[in-house]
Amino acid sequence: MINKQVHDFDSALAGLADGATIMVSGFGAAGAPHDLLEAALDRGIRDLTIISNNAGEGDRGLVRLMTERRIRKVVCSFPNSSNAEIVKELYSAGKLELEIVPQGTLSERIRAAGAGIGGFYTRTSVGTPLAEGKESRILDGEEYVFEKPLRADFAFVKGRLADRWGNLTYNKSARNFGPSMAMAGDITVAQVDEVVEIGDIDPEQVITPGIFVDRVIAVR
Amino acid sequence: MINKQVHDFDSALAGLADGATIMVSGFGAAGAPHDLLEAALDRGIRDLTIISNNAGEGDRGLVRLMTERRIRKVVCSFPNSSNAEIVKELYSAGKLELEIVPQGTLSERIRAAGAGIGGFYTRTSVGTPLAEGKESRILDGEEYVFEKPLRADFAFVKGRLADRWGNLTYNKSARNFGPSMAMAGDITVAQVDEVVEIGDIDPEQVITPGIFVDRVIAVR
Amino acid sequence: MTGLTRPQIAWRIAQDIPDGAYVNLGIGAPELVANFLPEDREIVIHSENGILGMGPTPPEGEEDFDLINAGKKPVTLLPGGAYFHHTDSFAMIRGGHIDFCVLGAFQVAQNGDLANWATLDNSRPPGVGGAMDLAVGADRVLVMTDHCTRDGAPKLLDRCTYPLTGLGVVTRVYTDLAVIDIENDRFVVREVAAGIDRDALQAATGAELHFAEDCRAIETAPAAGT
Amino acid sequence: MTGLTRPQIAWRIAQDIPDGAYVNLGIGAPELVANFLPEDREIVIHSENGILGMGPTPPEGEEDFDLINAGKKPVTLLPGGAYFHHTDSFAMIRGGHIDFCVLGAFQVAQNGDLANWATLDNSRPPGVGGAMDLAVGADRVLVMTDHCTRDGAPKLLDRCTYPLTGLGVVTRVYTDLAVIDIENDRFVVREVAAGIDRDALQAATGAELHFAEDCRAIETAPAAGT
Repeated sequence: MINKQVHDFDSALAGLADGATIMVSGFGAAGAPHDLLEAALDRGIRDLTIISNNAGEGDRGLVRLMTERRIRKVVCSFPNSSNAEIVKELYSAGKLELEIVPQGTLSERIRAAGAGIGGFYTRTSVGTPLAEGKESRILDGEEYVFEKPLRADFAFVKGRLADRWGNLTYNKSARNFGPSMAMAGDITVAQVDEVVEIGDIDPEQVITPGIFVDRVIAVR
Repeated sequence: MINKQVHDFDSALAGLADGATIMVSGFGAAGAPHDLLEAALDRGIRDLTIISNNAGEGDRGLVRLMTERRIRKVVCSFPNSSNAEIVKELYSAGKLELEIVPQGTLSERIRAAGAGIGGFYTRTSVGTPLAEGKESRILDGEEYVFEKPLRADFAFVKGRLADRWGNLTYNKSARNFGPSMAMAGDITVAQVDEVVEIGDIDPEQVITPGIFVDRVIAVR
Repeated sequence: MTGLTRPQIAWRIAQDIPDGAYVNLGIGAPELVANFLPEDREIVIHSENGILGMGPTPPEGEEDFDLINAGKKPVTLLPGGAYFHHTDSFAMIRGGHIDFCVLGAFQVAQNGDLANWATLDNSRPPGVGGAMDLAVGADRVLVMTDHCTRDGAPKLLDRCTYPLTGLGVVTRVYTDLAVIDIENDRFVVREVAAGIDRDALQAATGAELHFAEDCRAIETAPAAGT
Repeated sequence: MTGLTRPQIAWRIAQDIPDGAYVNLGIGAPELVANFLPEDREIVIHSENGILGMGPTPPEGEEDFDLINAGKKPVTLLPGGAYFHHTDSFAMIRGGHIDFCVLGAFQVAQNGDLANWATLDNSRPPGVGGAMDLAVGADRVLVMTDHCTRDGAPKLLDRCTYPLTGLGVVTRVYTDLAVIDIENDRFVVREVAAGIDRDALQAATGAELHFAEDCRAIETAPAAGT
């Protein structure tokens, strides 16, 4: 029998080790799996590489890990946040490595890892500092930049509903990076509002099919 | 006001000319927009390049266009069908050009065109005749083949519900190529079972957002 | 030199968005454009975090923090709207499906180059967000900006000195002083704010201006400007 | 030489699919494997046309021709199943998310090369379908095939002569005569059908066979084989 639901954070995070690369869903606070991040914090995990659109916002999740100096590097599109000065502080002090990736390229690179794409060409960032050091190529008369897939040891995503097969739905714009990150984590852990019976999620409405999800934990 | 619904096939096919490239959704008969294809047939359109998973099946749609010699070339993964000997006949007689593309590569190339990707690397077809003449590249120690996007003048897709903004849902496995093709046609025309009022489709359940759809026609 | 207020610029931009357009409005001042879209047009607003058909700010107390815009402020969804994931959302942008985007700018060059994500100040971490994707992906890239910086330095230049967002992408610039098209690597002034003379406008600009033959005053809404 | 029936081969393959596995079954004979999956295991069947959790053939009269398998035959969906579009479906395959696929073969080589989509006969148009995607994408590629062609020619060879589907991808071959692993570019025989002797098996094979130390008889189900 398949039962991906776990009932405690030790099970949800089994195998997570210092130095891991973690994808973290969310756009600002919407869709951010704060509880999984804080469980990692509580377990003393450190030296993390985080792949996330933002580098933290508010006072939960990534910001707490950042404050506790558990994060070595962040791959993101937009690290600044009006209410998370810690990113700026650590960056200015040279205590945080940042890799800035255009938002669409970030998302596409994550999807590429999940879809078995070895790399792709995009027009985004052509001629800008973010294309420096990257291969460029003329295709059909237009210049493109080569981008590589972005995978992770763990993907932490936040859904609305799940079932024991790991099927997920999301809530409104909190969907954001969840579906692509779920594809790209070696181990994908979903924090959801509620775990429902198998068959309760309409098969037409499954957004992330369970094949991409390894563990599900309900957090209220 | 946005109203993508049209009420006759002349409006649905406006601008379709001889020599056009048309993407045709469907996997076998499921999701095949037979009525749009037959409307093109009735209007005398010829010399078509068809991008479709199959080259026709049964006795409707593509098979009728094929029988009437309106199709010059088919880009597909699987041209054979137990009940459409016409493909074999024309091919054997040198009267039909075929480009065989692995199914996943076909779908990914279509998506790439819709998503602004200039090309991508896949492991599919490495070392096979279908990779002949294509650039190959070692990435992270594995060999990949370079594939280019695949666009079309028109995309014909078949949905279940639509609204006047062009939002679409699909029915079960008839979804197949519809969502990716809708992104890759210069003009995307959806044949649907029913056009409903704006707002009647749950925004969480829209599979193809209207931005990808130009015209909608209800066919019962 | 007093030109248009930000709401007036936003109103002016809104007049250029046709019925049926798909539009992405950048974070900050460009968001104001949504308030002035003509009521007889149906315009679909795209938000890169996975929304089409974005509606206005909800009444206080009815905010849903899972329904936010790219600026992370609560919004609503119009009937006909849809949610989708981030990669699909950027496929819309990068695949050329967005008709217009309105972006802010640090600098715009006469060749259409845009600089709007980083300055030469390295003390703050740079953040690019979706700006580079929008710059290359949207059919038309409209810039909404003050004509000069707070210090009075021109923002419209012969070439950008800040790190670029996109090359040759801007099609039209709306400032507090003028509406300026970019055509053949030149700034072509279409409209000038009331009370601004051409010499003053040129003095406030870091590149040569070309005045269209039919150059006229920028229209403002009777009720806007507050 | 009479070996296993197709249902017996299918039953044998089914025993190797563990609880919780995601499996894609190729068109034709491999579809039979679904009939023999042990009832105490929950195995999720993927169909490349956009289905996870595919269930058995529906009762006559209850077919829905919008719910078909890769062979275009009506199927059903189990509770927990999901629909998705083709590109997502192949992302599952190509992205390495499918644990097992079972494919038919024209030829398999001792180095794991697979030929199952085209012959040297050019009168029929070739069709590849999803075979090349499955060959490179699935974690383990199992082949289900007769040991020899109808004409008695061996299908397990030192190298394939037909156009390839994938290079070095096959991990295990199940035939009517034997269960054979591919290890270090060699055919290693794990199990042999009852009544087949090693010399006869070698004679029916176009490459050198290596017999595992614990090589034994292929197990068959008491009730299978009809």
